[in-house]
Amino acid sequence: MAEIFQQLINALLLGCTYTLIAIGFNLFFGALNVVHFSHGDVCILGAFMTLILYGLAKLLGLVTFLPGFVFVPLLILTAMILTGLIGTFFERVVIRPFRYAPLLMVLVATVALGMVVRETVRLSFPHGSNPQIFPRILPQTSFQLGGVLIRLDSLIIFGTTIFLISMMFLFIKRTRIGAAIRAVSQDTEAAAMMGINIDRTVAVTFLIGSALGAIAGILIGAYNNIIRFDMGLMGGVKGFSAAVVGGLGNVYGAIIGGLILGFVETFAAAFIPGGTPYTDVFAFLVVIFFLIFKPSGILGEKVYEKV
Amino acid sequence: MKFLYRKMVLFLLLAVSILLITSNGWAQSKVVKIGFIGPLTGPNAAQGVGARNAFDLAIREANASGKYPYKVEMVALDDASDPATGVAAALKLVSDPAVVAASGHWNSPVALATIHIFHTYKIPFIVWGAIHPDITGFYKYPGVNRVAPTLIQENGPLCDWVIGELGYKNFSIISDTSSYGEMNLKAFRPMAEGKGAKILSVDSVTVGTTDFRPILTKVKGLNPDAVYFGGVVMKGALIRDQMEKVGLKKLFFAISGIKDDKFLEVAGPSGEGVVTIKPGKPIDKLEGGTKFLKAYEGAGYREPFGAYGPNAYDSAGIILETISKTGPEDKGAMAKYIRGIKYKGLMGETSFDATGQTTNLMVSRFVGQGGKWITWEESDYAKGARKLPQ
Amino acid sequence: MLPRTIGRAVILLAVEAFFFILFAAFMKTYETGKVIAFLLFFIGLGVMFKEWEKARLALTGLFKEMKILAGAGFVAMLLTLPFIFQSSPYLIHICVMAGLFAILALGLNFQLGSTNVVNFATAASYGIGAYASALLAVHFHISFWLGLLVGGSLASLFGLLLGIPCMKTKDYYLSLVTIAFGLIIYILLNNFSWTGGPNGIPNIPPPSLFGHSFKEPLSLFGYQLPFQSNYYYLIFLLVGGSLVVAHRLHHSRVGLTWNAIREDEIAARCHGIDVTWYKILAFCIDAFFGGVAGTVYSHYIGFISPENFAFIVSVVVVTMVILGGMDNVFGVIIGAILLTILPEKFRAFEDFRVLIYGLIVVTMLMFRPQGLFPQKMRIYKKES
Amino acid sequence: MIMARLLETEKLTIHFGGLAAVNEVDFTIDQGETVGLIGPNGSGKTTFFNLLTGIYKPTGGEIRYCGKDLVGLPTFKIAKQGVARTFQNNRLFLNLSVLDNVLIGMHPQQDSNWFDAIFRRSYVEREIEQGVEKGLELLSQFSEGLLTNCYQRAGDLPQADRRKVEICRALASNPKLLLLDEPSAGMSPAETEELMEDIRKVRQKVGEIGIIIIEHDMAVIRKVADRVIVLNYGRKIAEGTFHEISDNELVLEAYLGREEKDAQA
Repeated sequence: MAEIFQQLINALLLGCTYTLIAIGFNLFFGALNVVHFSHGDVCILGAFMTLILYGLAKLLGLVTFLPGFVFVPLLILTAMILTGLIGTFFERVVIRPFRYAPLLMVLVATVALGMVVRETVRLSFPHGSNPQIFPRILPQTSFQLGGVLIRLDSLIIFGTTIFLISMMFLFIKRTRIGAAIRAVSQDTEAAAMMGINIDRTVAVTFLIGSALGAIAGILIGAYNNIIRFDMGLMGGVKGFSAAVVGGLGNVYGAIIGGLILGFVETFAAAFIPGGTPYTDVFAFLVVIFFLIFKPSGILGEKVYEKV
Repeated sequence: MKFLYRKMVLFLLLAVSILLITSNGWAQSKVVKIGFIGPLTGPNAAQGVGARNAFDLAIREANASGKYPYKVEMVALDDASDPATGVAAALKLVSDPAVVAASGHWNSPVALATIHIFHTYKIPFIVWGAIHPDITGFYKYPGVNRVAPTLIQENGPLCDWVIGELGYKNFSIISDTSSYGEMNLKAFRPMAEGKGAKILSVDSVTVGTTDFRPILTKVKGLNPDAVYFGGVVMKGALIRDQMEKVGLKKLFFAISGIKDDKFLEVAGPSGEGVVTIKPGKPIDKLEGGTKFLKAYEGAGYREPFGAYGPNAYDSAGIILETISKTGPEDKGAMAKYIRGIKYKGLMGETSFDATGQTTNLMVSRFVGQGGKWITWEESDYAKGARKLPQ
Repeated sequence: MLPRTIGRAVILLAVEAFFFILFAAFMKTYETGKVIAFLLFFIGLGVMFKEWEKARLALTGLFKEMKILAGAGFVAMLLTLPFIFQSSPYLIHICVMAGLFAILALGLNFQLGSTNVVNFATAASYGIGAYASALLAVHFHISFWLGLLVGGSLASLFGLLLGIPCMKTKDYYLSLVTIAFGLIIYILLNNFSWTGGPNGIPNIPPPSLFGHSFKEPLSLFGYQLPFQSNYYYLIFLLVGGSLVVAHRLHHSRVGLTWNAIREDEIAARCHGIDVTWYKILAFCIDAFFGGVAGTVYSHYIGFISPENFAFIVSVVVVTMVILGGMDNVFGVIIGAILLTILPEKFRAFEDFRVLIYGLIVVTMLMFRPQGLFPQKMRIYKKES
Repeated sequence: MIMARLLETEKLTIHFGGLAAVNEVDFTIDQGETVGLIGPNGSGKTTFFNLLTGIYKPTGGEIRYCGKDLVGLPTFKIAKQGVARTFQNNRLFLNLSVLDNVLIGMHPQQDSNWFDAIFRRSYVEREIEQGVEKGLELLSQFSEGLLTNCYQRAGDLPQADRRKVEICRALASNPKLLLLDEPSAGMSPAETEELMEDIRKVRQKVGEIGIIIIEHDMAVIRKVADRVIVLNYGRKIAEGTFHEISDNELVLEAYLGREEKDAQA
């Protein structure tokens, strides 16, 4: 029984990262009807950004100067903002020019952009092809709870995810710019006619999505202690898959989709005999199943084509 | 006006390029080239670059010694751990008439794809890193030799040690789905079972996985004595680290794939008490080891020579000795000489059996202690001051 | 009249020979500096061709007038290539690989170029063809020539399988399916024991024809050509065949229908086009081409492992199609040749290869989405 | 002369979410008849076309075409049975030539497949030849300009010509029922005049064809439509000849609202 609980915790944490990535996909799809295939790479970029900032802080002596509970949030926040800006920059440079072009263009362009991001990261780090050691920024202690081992860093990761996702919902629900985002995702043309600055709204969407993605990257790094330049490819595909399973364009769907994928993978590894090498296969089969039988995802609405 | 300007630029461009193309390059003196292929880019670049540096060092030393009537040059090519790229690189080497011999590969799939080319073109080839048994044992090409022991040759002493001497009996195996992991699994399992051990579980993990908690949680439920890992540095370190995190406090052991300082760096405190073996003696205990270390440092390479540096260094040494004895012209004689060589190098005395496999099988035992790999005999664990996890 | 024709024919052949010699010299160049000089020279020629209208019109007129002679001369020169590269199997190897990728790119062009289906699973069909024929050859001693058909057909079957989810999905979703499919095939190849897992399949026998094994050097007109020449001529025939097939499909109801789907799916459906079937057809034909290329590759190298069929291969083929010119059969081949030869010429920059692929795609899409050689309108000859 | 019933709908309905975009519409058209479909913006005219062509699946009701049930058939099968249409904001295959556009229109009647394309070249070539001949003839009926520019990229044509090509493309399949969605949108009065002439020519040439035309320009409707049907909020509110309709109070009411809006704009 304890083992099942332990596996549940594993699944939950994996699901959290997928959710954070998937939210980005959903935000972008809502705002621009665009799937930003390099989003996974932007997320991992967030982790690398943290790595760089940590190195800088170490050089400046900030690591020892500031107490951990001040330094770590500050570090993560800076990395989030920087990654958000990079995401916005990508939108401006690579995605916006294709706004009125066939879908194929932006699709291939973002896949290629992902490649560029990955390779740039690889080439700019010494031994960039190898995994980079991620600083242990979270406390490493753990405690037992009824036979289940609970680690403090897992709790922090889980708590941060929930906190950030609820903050994002509040932002979208309660603020003016959040209302603009909702309006644009409902109907871009109508929103433009109502005087909403589309470009700015889209930029904000990418800022939020990429910043949340950065958190996903940082969590992956903190959880595994390493990051590798090409994690973004799989992360992106999985995040997009989670978004599709939950319902592309529906931000709540990201949570459900992320958790489903997390659970499928964890339990395939844990309970299917000989299943460990095939976890990704199971995850993808679930996605393909959804695409065939419920293409709009769990929470997505059926879209009628405009003719 | 603008048109004229454009035309002029164009004309200039054409003229310059014609000049450049027809210019005769640099004056060339008589050179003998020795090929090196390895993963200089890609995920295994650290291994490949280190080996290349060591290889280069041997050649530099040979040129400096003045024993050769011509300049020896290294042609280092990248296989990027990819068989297709490796094949192109091998073909590039055999197409160059100045290349007389070559050494290559850390990845077994790449070596398995390229040795046929060296065999076809009769270029003597020494494998410095790839450990798949078939490379020598199956093909038995007369011109292909290997200075690295195969997996099977490494797993044997490890089994003897962990099962026979340390007395662990119930194992869980985790291997990755790389060629290396797969072969380890195949070699270790029957060997361990033959020695009376029990295998409780076998899990393969795809290359690229970083979260092993589901598997380790499952393994924890089976309560093995020890976890055998078939794979290399990074993944090993991650698994070791996550074993601690899920509370699986058991012995972790593997063959030389994890014996790298990076392993202890990534694994952090959990690297304590990890047990592994490595062919050859530790570098500082080797005859000429300190000399090599000093020379390597003096040559100013940016990267460490890594786990396979000595192998590459000795491969270069073997090739160099051969061409000094047989001359660089007759490839058949070279191959014959290499097969019969008794080469005293960095790793001790290397000679090859009928399949081209090295007979130099000495292994050393290591244990992680205080963030360093310490030979077992000198460690606190052997002395009883520290205890391996039970 | 006759002397004039002969004169023009000589000029035409001379022009072709000039470019051919230039190409051969380029292939034989190894120093990075000279390679760059060559490239500058080619670019210069290209620009000149574009600027100097008189010469352009004269040349294109010449080639149009003597189409058959131009084609024959071109083919004849390509056939002599192994003789020129006789001492360098490496160069012939590059040509073989360029041909293989040309087949892959031609296949993908049916989808990416003609139909606007972004398929990132080229590596999967390539791999399935390679593994199918290799396994058959190793375990059942099926000959290469039969394996060519079986490999292609089996890959086609998988194309069909991949096409089924495409009945329900489009655009992004479809691309996700193809990416997922490619990754699944890669993982499975890596994990099944009967595919040799990560160790791959060694010892794939070379094809033989009339008792001549392709592993043996080829003796022609008293010349000893390296064994790669066997494959060079084989791949030459296959690329030629693929080109004819691609060209014929393009100039038929099928090609036109694919284009209609690319331009506007709904309008296409309203004109009686069974979009699903035509998309699946594109999947199958693409996969067949991939399977054929895979078969040749596995028997040529004699060893395959999953690494050969990773995601990056698919992206590289996509890059070739985009660079060459979507839906332009000749452009696609040139894209494939360029992107096979140039990385070999710039081996010193191997580390930047993938980055450069990525940059090529992004910049091409932004500034020249139609590729180096844009597709032209179909012109129907009408006797009048 | 009694013409056969071509198409008939009964209580045809579709809901988008809670909204009934087309609500229990009964509709008939006979061979050789031209029916005008009018109504204010958003009254469900185009949705009605989308239902007839199978792009949307109706939530209720029936469609009978030549005695057969069309509900649930995929779009391409409906098209193959001779229902051709044009689109409100015209959907030409922009990157293909004018002639290619028309050739694609002939898709339902041609039958060469991939095998023929690769191995039976002469068959395919004959098919193309016949197609080209027919396509050129069709184009020449509409305008000489299109004929001479038949290799031009369709996307480079002016709006009026695009409409014409689209109608040509629809006619290329020898349809029994032609659905025209606002053919005069974006045209000048002179061009509209020309268009009406073209439609009349089509009528004369292929006598038994049925045409349903959506139009906002009442002049067009008055000239070409034998019968007019008025939709408002997805419901049929009136039916009859143009004169009958123009006196109908419901129709005036529906349109007055629209006129007010026009005045504001």
